[in-house]
Amino acid sequence: MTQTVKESKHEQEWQPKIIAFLCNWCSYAGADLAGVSRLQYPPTIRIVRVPCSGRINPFFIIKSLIDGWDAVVVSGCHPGDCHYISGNLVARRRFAILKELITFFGIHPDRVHFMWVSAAEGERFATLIKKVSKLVKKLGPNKKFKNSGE
Amino acid sequence: MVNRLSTIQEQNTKIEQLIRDKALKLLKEDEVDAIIGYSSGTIPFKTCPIIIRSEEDVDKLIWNNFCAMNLAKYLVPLIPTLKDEEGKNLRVGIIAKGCVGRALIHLAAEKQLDLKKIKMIGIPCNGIINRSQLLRELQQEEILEASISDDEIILKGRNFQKKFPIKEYLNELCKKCEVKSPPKIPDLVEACVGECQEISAIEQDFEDVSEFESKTSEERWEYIKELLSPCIRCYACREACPMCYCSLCFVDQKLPRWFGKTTELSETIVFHLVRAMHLAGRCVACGACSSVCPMGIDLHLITRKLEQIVKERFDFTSGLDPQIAPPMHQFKMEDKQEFILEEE
Amino acid sequence: MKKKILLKEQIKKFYEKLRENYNFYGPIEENGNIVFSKILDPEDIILNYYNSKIPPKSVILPQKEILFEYEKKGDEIEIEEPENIEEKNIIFGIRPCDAHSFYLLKNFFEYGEYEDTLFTRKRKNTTLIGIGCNTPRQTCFCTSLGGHPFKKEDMDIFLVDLGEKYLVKSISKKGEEILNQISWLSDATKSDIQKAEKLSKTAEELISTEIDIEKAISILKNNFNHPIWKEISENCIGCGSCAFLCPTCHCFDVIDEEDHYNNRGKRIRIWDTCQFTLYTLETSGHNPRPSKIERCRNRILHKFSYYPSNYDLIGCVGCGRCINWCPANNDLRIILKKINKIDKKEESIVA
Amino acid sequence: MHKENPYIPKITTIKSIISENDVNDIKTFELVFDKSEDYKNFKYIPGQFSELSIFGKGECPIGIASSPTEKDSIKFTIKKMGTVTTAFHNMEVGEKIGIRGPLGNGWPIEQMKGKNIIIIGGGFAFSTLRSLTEFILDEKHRDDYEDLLVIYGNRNPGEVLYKNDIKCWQKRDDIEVILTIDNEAEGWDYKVGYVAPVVKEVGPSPENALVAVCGPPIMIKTTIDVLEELNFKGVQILNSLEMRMKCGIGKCGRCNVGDKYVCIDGPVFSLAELRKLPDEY
Repeated sequence: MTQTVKESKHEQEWQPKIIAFLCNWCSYAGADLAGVSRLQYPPTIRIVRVPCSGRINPFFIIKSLIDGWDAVVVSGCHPGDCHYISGNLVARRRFAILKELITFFGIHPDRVHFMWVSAAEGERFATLIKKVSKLVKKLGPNKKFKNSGE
Repeated sequence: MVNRLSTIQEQNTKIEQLIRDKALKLLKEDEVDAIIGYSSGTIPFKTCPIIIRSEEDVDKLIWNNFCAMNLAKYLVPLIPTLKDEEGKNLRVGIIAKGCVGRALIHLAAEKQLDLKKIKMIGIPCNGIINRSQLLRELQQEEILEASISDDEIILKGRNFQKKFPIKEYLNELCKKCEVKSPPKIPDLVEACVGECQEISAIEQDFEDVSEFESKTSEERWEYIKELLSPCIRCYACREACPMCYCSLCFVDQKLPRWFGKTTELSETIVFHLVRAMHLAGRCVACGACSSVCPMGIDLHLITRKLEQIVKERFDFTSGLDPQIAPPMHQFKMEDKQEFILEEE
Repeated sequence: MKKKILLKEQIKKFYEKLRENYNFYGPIEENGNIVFSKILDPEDIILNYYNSKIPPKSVILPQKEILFEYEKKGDEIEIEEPENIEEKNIIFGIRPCDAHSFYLLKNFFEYGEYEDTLFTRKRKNTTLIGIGCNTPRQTCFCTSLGGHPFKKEDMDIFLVDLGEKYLVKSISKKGEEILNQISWLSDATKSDIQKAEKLSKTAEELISTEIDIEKAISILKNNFNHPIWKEISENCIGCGSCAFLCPTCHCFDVIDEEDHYNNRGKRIRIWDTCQFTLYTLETSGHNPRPSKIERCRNRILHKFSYYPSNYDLIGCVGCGRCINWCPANNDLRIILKKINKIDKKEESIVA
Repeated sequence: MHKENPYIPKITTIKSIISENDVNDIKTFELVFDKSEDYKNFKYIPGQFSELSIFGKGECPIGIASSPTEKDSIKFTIKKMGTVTTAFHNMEVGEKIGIRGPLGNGWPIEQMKGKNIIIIGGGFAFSTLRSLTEFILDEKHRDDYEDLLVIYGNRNPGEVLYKNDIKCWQKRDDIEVILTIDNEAEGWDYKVGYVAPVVKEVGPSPENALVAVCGPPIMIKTTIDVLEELNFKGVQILNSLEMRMKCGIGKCGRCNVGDKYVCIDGPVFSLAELRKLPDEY
């Protein structure tokens, strides 16, 4: 056999692994809508459904980075639309501090993203995930913590 | 009022006198059962926190620029030493430099203690000397005696005597401190004994923070790595911190075990990162964590960053008013959200 | 064997010779602290230090030590012994008090039905090249505990700093074998030896603290419920710096570290201390030592009562580290002196 | 030749899992050694414990519930409490468990010979007492001991462990079994009341007797009071202590009561010995 099997360039390219915590009432439905509407976005994210963005303990985010995820996405309802009235507003203060601190410690800010996606915004979800994937791809694998990169 | 123009040594003498007068008065008039203060230490640069219960012991109370511990720690309700035989909380007087006062007020804001049971003996603190910096500068010379004369600290060893200007060898946080005496609590004037000041807001620049932030991500990571690599996880920083009163610290949790407990660098960094996050809007910038670190790790930059975040984001300074809810206890619809990812 | 002389500029040569067969550990400066670390460049060795911040026990009882590793292969589990146990180590420049701590630790770890072979094997593979303390620290009190700034019995080779050179003496057979490998050491003169003796005397005189430990031990046998424990624990903040910097503290915690990606994992031990609440906290919520009073008491009693009664040794070497670095300045010397002041009469009332 | 690394566990496989109570938080695990020589070397007596480990989760000390007279396997009764025990409850038959032991001193079976044995247990702490009972009831050993009385108390009928074993014991005439529960319940034909009053009611004679007591602290305390009222001496009352342990071999330091380590000097202490130790357990 003379024909050599060439792996396509696409397969060789490094793909980031991104964990996404989506709130049950808006963002998860938004992601679902993106799927139902057959919108294309990169297969880099793995979704964890949570009741509310207020449920996100900052530990989840830091632990994900330690465990080797290349980036973390947290998405909730737009301010004012929270199913639990103010869960996302409580979360917003937490995320603000978390993002400032991890940046201060020298972890690249693009490793952690927060966004608001409503149940009707399938397209917005797809666009944002595309954007995140692109940013993280530029950063390369997360190797700051010992468990990562394997 | 302690004269601001006098030398540090003179100030210390006056402050010490103030402490003893007020303490004696409180004990004599049976306003308190015990007084927490500082007594002279057994080695240079150190003072020993002491709890006195009788008038005779008042002379044991001292003040100098080595009084690094934040005494508010001894009042956190989870520490049982200040209870009587039946387990009731004692009425306590506490020697309060600015940051001790702030810690007490913030603990009250978090409903951890009742200021009505406390007498804050306010003193105008004139800064705490950075022990690790001096030890580092003298490298392996042993210091047998450290004393304060005028505005200088005099260090004596076996065959040397050196003088250092105190002002340059204060803790970084003390150099930038704006709350030297504890804030006066408007609704509880009777709790404030001694010298307290009226203060409702602090204005300060955060040049040191922005300077650090102008470095690249990698440079900052390298700095943090270098800074935290000596950490031995003795948790002296946590135990000395008046705000670390959780009965079970996140790092000790087992179900689930969030973060590792070894001295691997990534695990120590995560510990300090998460601890910093838990102190956002709560840290009173007393610098006790750095002073007590046996490995000489100076965490002041992280403290400054915390101060900056809450000031600039939520316009809040911890420990000034027990009536104002701390920023992490509340939210506003109009909070800044520039960090939220948008399509363009 | 005859006493030899090692010139200070020969340290490099000495190191080059020995590092062929040994992991060569010595005191170096790291982030402003003196610690015992593997020497990569002999220029880094600092021998005129007072004492290291972290005790040299960390070389063979490191803060994190692997007990074993395992690999899951399908349904089976394969266990692997830790690797570095049989490596030969030299700890260079260790102080007499710390060398004595190795003796205490060895006695503890081999005591009883179960020998901690991880420690004892490592100890067997480790050679101690120690150096006398010409100027003990203000906080040193080794002489009260049967030690001496020039005590050489616990070492294999003993050095004395004579200014521009070191007087070298082999103490054990292990030490003699090492010195035999080094042919170029010159012989010590009579005046060198006399100078070393004089230094020893001066050093002893510099230690000002004197504590009657035997008395303290006998008092501690009966005063478990004495109010002194409340008094001395009052300003303790409950951190672990005293224990983590102590050359004789050896308690540890055992945890598993799992590597999900490779179906592997390891069981490790990490330093732990009786000063932490979690140390004795049971899953049911019951804690036999719930407050600082019990925990401080346990620390003192372990060293000065349980150690003597179990192993006939004192669990303290008088290095003064806990005194130097206690955040609350809870001075061990003062504690022992307070204990010694407990009145016999008072004792019987309390008991 | 060096001795073995004492921290390395032997590998066993779970042979069966039995749920012991109604709320399903106590299970008995039957373990079989993968290597027969490991089993041969695992010589234990009732009252000893083992360090069981689930790889990746950790290790915990558990009393051995089977008796050495039961061949081929060993049993452990585990209540779902913390990290490791919860992991145990998620295990299935066929999975691997690490085991180190046997550890600790165990019940003094030699000293018990020729004596009347009274076994008093409360709730979940009955496991090593089951081991002791089975050991004495074995035909090879039964003649070494005199009368055997078992008093076993629980909160409610659903909590009673080892129901099948107890049924077998009740059929025999060389053992007296007294069961009790705290409050009356439907279908319960035995005694009702706390253990201590039941002991008082039964009133065993202290003559030539040894008592093994194991249970929650309050039960032990009240039972000991009753036994002393009945003129039992401190040396006749045996207790099994619990402490947080890690290594199980007297090295990690946390289980000391005074100068004794519970893991190597215990867990069984007589009341007379305990009275000499500080009250820190």
